[in-house]
Amino acid sequence: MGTFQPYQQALTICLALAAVLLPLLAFIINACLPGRTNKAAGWVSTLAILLSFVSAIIIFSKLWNQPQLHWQFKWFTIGSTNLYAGMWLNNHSVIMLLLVPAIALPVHIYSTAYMKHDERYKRYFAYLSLFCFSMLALVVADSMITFYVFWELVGFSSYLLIGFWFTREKAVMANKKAFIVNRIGDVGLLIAIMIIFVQSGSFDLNQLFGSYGLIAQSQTVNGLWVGASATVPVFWQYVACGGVFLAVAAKTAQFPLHAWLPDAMEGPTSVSALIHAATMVAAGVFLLGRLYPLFTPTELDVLAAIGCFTAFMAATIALTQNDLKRILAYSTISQLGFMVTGMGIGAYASSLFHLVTHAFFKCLLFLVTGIVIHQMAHIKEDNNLDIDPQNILNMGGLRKKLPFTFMTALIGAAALIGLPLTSGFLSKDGILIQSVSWAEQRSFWHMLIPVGVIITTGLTAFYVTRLIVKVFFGKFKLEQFHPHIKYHISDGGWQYTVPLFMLAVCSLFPIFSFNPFVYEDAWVFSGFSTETGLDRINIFHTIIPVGVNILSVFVIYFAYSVYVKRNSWSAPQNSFLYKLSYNQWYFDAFYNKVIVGGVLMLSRASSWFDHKIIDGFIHLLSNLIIGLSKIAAWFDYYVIDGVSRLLTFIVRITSNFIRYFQSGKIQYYLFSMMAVVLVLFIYLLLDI
Amino acid sequence: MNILTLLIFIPLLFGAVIATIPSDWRRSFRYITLLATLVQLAISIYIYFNFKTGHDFAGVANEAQYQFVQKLPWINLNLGSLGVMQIDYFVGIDGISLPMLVMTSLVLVIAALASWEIKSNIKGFFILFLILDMAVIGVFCALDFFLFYIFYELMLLPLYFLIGMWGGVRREYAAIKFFLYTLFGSVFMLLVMIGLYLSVTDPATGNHTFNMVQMMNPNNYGPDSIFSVMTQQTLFGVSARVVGFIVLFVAFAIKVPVVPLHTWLPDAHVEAPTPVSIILAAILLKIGGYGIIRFCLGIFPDVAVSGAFWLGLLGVISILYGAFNALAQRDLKKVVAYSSVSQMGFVLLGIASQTAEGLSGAVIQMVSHGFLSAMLFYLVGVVYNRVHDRDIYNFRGLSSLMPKYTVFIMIAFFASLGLPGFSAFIAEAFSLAGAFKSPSVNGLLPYWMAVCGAVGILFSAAYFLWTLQRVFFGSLSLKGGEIWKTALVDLNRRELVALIPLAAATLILGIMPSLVFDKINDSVLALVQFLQIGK
Amino acid sequence: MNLAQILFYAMAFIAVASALYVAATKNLVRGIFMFFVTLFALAGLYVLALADFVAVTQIVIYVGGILVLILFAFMLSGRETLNSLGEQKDKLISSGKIPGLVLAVLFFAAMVAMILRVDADNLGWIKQAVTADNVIKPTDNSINNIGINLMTTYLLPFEAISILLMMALIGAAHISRKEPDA
Amino acid sequence: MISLNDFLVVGAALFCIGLYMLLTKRNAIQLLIGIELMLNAGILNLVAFGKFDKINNSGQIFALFAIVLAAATTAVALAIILTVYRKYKTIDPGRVNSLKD
Repeated sequence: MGTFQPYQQALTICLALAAVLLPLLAFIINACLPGRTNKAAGWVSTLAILLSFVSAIIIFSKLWNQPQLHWQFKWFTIGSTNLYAGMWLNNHSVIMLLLVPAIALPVHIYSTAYMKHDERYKRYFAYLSLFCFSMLALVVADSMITFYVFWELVGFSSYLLIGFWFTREKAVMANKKAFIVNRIGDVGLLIAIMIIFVQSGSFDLNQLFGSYGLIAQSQTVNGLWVGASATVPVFWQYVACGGVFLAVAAKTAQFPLHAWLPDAMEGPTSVSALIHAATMVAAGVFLLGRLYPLFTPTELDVLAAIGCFTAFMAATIALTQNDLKRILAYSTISQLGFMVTGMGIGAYASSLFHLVTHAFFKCLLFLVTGIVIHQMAHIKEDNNLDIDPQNILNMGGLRKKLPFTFMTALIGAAALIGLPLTSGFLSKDGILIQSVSWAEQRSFWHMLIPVGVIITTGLTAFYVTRLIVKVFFGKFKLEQFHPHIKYHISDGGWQYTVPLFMLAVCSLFPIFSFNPFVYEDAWVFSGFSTETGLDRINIFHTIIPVGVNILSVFVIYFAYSVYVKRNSWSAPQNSFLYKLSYNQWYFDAFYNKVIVGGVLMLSRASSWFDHKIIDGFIHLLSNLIIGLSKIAAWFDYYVIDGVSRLLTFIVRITSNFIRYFQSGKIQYYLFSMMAVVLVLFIYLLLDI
Repeated sequence: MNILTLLIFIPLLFGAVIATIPSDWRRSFRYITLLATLVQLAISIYIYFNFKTGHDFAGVANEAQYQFVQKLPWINLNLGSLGVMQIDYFVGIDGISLPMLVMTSLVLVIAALASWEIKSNIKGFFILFLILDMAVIGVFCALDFFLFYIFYELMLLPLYFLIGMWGGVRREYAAIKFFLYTLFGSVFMLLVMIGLYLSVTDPATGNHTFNMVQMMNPNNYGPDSIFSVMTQQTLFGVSARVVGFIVLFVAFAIKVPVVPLHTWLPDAHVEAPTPVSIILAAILLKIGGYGIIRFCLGIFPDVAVSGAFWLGLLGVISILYGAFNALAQRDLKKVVAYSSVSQMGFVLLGIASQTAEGLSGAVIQMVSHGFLSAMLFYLVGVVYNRVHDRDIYNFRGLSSLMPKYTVFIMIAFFASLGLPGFSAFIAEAFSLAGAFKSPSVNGLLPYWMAVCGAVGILFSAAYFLWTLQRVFFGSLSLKGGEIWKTALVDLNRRELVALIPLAAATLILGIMPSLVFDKINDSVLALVQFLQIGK
Repeated sequence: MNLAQILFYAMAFIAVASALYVAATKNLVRGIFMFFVTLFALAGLYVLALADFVAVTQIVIYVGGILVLILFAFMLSGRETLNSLGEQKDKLISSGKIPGLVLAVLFFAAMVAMILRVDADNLGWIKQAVTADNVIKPTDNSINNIGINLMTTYLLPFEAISILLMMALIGAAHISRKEPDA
Repeated sequence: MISLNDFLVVGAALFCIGLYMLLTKRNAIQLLIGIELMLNAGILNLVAFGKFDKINNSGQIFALFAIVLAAATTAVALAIILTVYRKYKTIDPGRVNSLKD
């Protein structure tokens, strides 16, 4: 093997490069392709992601649970600092490298059908490829700078895709909001990167956060954070963590920066499935995983609390929403909250495991949603109805019309609730069990987190059931409202069914573990063998899954009875809690009023300041100078010039007088001559 | 023939050609000017590739390390007891001037292309344009303070006329404001220049000298001279060197522009015709930054170190204040103008940090902003030329009408707001890196300054995205109705030719910043070292 | 008062009055003819001053030569002058002429004053001439004496005058010839 | 006996009338007449004083010279007037102002 290894490594690196760069190539090809709706674009992108997927599988098979591979080249030198770009392939990135194309491939296939009639078909795939490239590059990036580069590029491509239908006012507002909120996170991340760079003198993730990296070695002494390169006050360590947290909160839509994600549903549904459910939003969790050593225990507690709160809050909001995609968006926020909580409590592996499983089943649910919305939109167009195709109040009974879709939706929903035999059960269990055992070792208040998580699980079961029931069970409401409508809808062609099937399979347990009940057996979990300091306490492993699942089943039944049988308890629509939930806890209103309004007011104030004070001062100055110069001019004109003008006046008068005699008229000359003679005469007369 | 001299005076040559050609051949003027700028670009690229790097070619305070030097005695007056007045024609470049030179040459080509829109008094316009061209190149090359000052002043006059004669509605107001502001700066600079001249003696000849490189050496100052480093003379109770530094700084800060000396910029930009806007934003502003590095830091390193906090503070204020103002504007050109204020704040912040990262970041930010502001002003000019309106509220949904245009405006906007992959990102990131590094390396700037600078990036996203959403997206609706709809045609070939190089330049620099960093690193390191010694 | 005195005053009055008329009139033709009268009156005064020869010469040259010349010139430059004949509306003394009038009157006053002051009859050399009987008597025939004096005592001025006359004639002829289309 | 003063006064009167004409007239011919009047006034004085020089007859002879000169003057002046008229189509000396600076 000895001599063979470098060759093997080089091959792996080439494959990884190919996996990352193929979508970029597709983007470039698509950008250059002629025609707006060139159908070739879809296949170029799909082929690229397929090849990328294949290479990812090969890499995965080579590197999973193998020694990490770090490859880099010098990007540039600034001053005396060298900046490298490269790839850091360990379990962490390899699983993501596999996950991203695995999700993206079905979405690409799905999109070829879903976007078929769009007038900017080509551009859609170009953007999609750009996103895939950025996402893949993000997961393998080995330097904080390149990480940041792709961190922002995924945000940018998400911006492009949210606002894909840029003639819709709401879409454009949404993508602006998404980008700006993400920018807040980016700024936080940038600050964090810079502080870490100052403290440790490096941008290299492996060097910093690898095993026994620089950050792990740095200590806090006497309120100072001692690093390899410099010592900074420990306050700035908090700031760095805060920055990272902001970045995570922005990308994974955690409180308080979660508000952009529901709005981002204005983009095409396939985009929501890929970016806003499965991959990009998970990047925050991925970031947490990469920078894990940075956080101190206190900071992790805060993280857990915020994740838990987000999960709970989003779940309560999801209870009452009527927009199909918004429900799923809040569900995503809630599930991401789980992952962040997992990170916070040190359930690092479970958190990443949940990330992976969630990616599949949430993507599946979104694609299902996409089909449903598509069909509703067809009905709307065919019958010229003025309805919102995403409103679940118009749906119902679709299980007979879309049987295959219904089946896959059920699997997805089960996984989301965390019912046994699904992947969701495995990953969610991990977080639940570990949170309980984590809280047990700590104070009473820490118990709030597992309690919150369990309550949220119950709420999840409720809103998922509500969703499924409203969409697929009962009577088709639209038909009840508009009895005369005609429609014929179906699951759609293979471009729809194949992706759904792929994702549905991936949402079941066998893909991850042969034992459907013990999450520790899952290969993804065991791949992240971190010392969480949590011993396995068997009692929890029995009680909690059983208890939670009983709770879930009970809730499901309750919801089913409420929405299908309609036998009891209709939601009190005027209560405060309902309103709070329906209006999404008034976050948007608050942000619009306080933050956006504040910034706008500040900007107006500074503009006023600029215009009135600074320019005013300049004008005052210039007026002063003009005044002074006017006085000087007056003085000059009337006093200094006055003297000279008086002189010239006199001269002019005299000369005019004299000139009068020089008129060229001979008689005047004669006259003056004679006058002089006369004067002489008179003089003589008087003198003698 | 020295290649720098050639580079400087080629526009003048072409200007003379235009001056001798009869006015009837008006169409040829543009092509002659374009040819002049292209020749210049070719020369500057040649210089770029022949520029030697390495520790021995760092330049900064070492006269022997400058490259492409030409030094000719120019004015040599024997003043009897006052000694010999010695002014040299002394040009040369080091790593800091090189990127400016190349950037300027490229931007001038674009400005020449943008001059197609000029319809009246073409001959005068192009002659002034070429004089301006000569002056800006000269400013970046001059190593003799006197020569520098001549080029610096020579630059103002054509600009005044270019704004005042070919500008918009309030052009006279803007031109006079611009002229007074910059004149105010340069008049005091003249005093400092004379003071420096009387303080510094050339060790080789024993005469007073205007040689800038000699001025950087503290040993060359006479013991009782006003700016002497050893015997800190005072002026009105303040250290004379501090006064000198402040005066020079104000002169260049007006150019940069630094808040609160920036209000000429929005007016001048708004009123100036597109090519002049491009030159103003892309080149003139850089002269400010370049001057601060070369003069304020080079000649007064001690004051620069002790005053770094205030420089940084001004930089941060510029960043945030410019961004807030940009957010409140409704004139497209004003948005861009204030964004320039904001982005040039990063330059000042980077310079103030006095770290290798910060200074490199500042230099590349100047280059990057050169390309981007040229692009932005060109793009705004395109719409303005079509319908003579720039009010943000009068447009909506332009992207469905002008798709190519929207692509370029998106590139320009996102590049300006620091999207990675474009040059501005590298520039802003490393200006900030320098600012972050400063507290622990040299203790000049506090951390919060860097944090505030980083927040500026957020607001730049806000105003650009707001503009983008308001003007380009949404459903099409224009104030001018159908007339505008037919007037607003997409980019034509000439405009594409002008925009593509700029977009390419900013993209290439974003991906391969080494193109700049490799050339400037030695100079930047030498400068940092020089500052530490000077402290 | 004897006849000579009466004649003198009459002649003087005629001369002065006609001269005044010449000066006052706008009508050039009448002016010229009135000037004729003035010249005759002057010739009469010369006679009274006992200079018969001068009087005759006056009549011959002035009346026969100069006046005819003037008339001739008037005819040649006729159109303008004839046009101006029609413009007789002006007042006798227009404002433009007041300075000239004043000057002339003052001059006259000054001269009369001078004459009175000098009192020519009692000048030294006049008295000498009277006492030396160097005075022309009305009965004398002085023409003979003038001829002799002219050819002896005043020969040089006489020749000079003749040359001058010739020059004037040639010059006048030269000036007044038609220029060859220059 | 006619006193010398009488002659001188008449001469002075004629002289002043000539002077007046010379100053005010707008016609070259009238100016010429004015000049002639003044000359005649002078001649009158010469003649009047010439009475007291019986031997040399200086007064009368110079009076003769003056008459001849006047004739010459008139001839030249008229020639000039005609030329001026041809050139300027006027004989008003006020309008012939090429002498003006």
